[in-house]
Amino acid sequence: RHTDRRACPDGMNWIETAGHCCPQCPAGTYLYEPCVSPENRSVCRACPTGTFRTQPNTLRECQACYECDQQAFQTVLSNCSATSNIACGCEPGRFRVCFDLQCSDFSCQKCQSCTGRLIQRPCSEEQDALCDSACKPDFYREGDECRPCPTSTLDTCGKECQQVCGSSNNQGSGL
Amino acid sequence: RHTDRRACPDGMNWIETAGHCCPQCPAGTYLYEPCVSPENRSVCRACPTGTFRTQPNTLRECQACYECDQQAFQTVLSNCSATSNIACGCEPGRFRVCFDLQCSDFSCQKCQSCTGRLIQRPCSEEQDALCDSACKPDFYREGDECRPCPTSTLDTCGKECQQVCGSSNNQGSGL
Amino acid sequence: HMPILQWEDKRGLAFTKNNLSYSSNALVIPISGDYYVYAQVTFRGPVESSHKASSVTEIITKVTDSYPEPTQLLMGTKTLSENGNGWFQPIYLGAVVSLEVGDKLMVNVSDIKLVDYTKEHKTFFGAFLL
Amino acid sequence: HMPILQWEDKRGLAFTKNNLSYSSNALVIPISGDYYVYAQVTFRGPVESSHKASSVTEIITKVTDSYPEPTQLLMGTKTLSENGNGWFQPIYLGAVVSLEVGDKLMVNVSDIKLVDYTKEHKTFFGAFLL
Amino acid sequence: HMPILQWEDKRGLAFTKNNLSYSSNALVIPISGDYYVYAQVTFRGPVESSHKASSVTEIITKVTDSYPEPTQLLMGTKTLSENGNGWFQPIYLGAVVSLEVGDKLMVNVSDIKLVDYTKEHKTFFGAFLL
Repeated sequence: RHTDRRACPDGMNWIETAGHCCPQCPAGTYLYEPCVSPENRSVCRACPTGTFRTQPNTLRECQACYECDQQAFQTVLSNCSATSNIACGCEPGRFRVCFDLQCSDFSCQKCQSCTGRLIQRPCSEEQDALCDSACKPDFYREGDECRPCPTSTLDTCGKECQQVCGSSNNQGSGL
Repeated sequence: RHTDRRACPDGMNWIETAGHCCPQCPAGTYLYEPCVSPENRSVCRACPTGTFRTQPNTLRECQACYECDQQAFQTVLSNCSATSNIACGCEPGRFRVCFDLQCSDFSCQKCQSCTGRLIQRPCSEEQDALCDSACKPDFYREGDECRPCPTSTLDTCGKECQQVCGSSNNQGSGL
Repeated sequence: HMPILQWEDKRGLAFTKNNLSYSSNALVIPISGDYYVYAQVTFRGPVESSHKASSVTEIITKVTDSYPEPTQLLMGTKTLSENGNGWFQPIYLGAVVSLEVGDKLMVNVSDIKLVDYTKEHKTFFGAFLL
Repeated sequence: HMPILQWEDKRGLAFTKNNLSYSSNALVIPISGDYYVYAQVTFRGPVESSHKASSVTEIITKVTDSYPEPTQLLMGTKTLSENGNGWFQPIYLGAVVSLEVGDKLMVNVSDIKLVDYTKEHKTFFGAFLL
Repeated sequence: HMPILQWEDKRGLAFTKNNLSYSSNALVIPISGDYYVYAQVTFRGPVESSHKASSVTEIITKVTDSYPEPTQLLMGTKTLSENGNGWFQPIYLGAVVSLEVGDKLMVNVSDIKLVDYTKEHKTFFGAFLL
């Protein structure tokens, strides 16, 4: 029963060296030896550690796992297994900055700390934290920073800090 | 009559595979088959579309035509023919910025528009327009721009615009 | 996936022989063995494309009937530090890979609009059996 | 000397054959002759390493019992003009060199911390007998 | 035309064999066939040359008795985004081309003053018959 070069039944692939179709090896394994005939089983072997195959196949080797880029503050989200590649994310306190649309390459940048502001959206794997534009009470604005209001009355006291300074010192602070 | 490897008469080239000189194929064609002997004709074939030869030759293929870089606003000045490569220029309103001395690679940049100035030299393929440094009458200078003088008298009126503003309104404009 | 480049396989410097054939954007491997596979893509910009590219990438990919997904064989990827004015640069890739008869080799790029396709000696792709 | 890169020689796309073997970070030449030797290293940064690199270098080196010092066969070296934000780029090298049986080939780099070792198709090294 | 580089063909790592010879700045092809031709030029600057280079170019060219003009086989060309301070970078080119006996291969560059000719492993040129 000589089938056409390409037209193997579902679940089987054409094996050139054998000259006939053979059953695919399941995900997580690779084709160690082709079947002796289409009715027989292919000899499949488990992917060696450090390699994987996510799909049924008749390939002679498994794909090498990627590694996470520790230098770039990446961490392992899920280890490489026989059936799945490693998945990398960012260390806590960092978020992903993608280099391309698929985000196959990314660097992990420090999340901005919303010191003195309310956090509109916390930092996550995908994006930086979003801080409130206004400063929290007991903080005053200096440039685009929010500084804690001085507790002692010696320092100058911005309008925002009135509540703190005001209550303890009324000398001409433009109140 | 065995001539030395190199010394073929004018209009003929040494053909290694034939072991003798053969007539050159004319521009626009290539050598399909060498002559059987120096007295006979070479078998020449026309360059296929998309290729060309500008000179008589005994080459086995013609050169592939270049293409104009549409993404970079280039246009076709003259199409590729059997005897000449394509010639590319810039779309109207753009001029050539050469990347190298031969200008084989160039980008097409927008011509500056001499709004409010006299054009000393119009924009051309080779170079940008040259604008007069002074503003045209009825225009006043603001930074390195020339703005049209306001027709209504409400707006401030620079010195250049006296002629227009002056005539219609004399209120303390420092006249 | 990234867009696949199309190639000229007959005119000018291009040629195929020893039944290494070219069809639907891919070199088709006639005999199993180790091949030196190479490709150069010259990228140039900026181009009025929608977004301002911050990097360019070239990948030589293998597609085979034995596996439902393409395999990335070789990748050259570079960030762009050009500041607005015209830029261009080549990325060359080449290495030995084991291929099976029927495997197809293709070249993918991050953005086709950034590829300089105008001259055959600036962007090219090939393979030979060792 | 510059640090020496270590390589995977069995898993994934990697392989050795015709007893061109890999041991202690080097390809070992089994028969004297002319080889086409090649390597690509993808560098990326910045990295919190001690100093801010201003260039990256990749060298293919030969070590032989007949001479106490390594010989630099091929070198690719490039200045970095990236201004602080993330950058990456490949350096490819390849050429024909005459080698003797027992010669060892290695790849040195200016700074190992700048090497992108995460994907086998971005950084690779090989040789074949002509 | 662009200036032509001159090459060392005997000393150090350089060699020619199988009567692929080198004369007047060119590799001379002894037998017709398909060759893998390659060259790397390391460029460096700035140099007190007349004009400030905004790009560097390397071209492998073929000259033949069958045609009065040189044919550009391979070209690597890159813009320079270096801002005044010292820079250096390699351009590597390689591909298979069909050549006839007697053809001459040469390497042209945009500006000879920008070529780093100081070390044989930084700038090199070669070819081998498949």
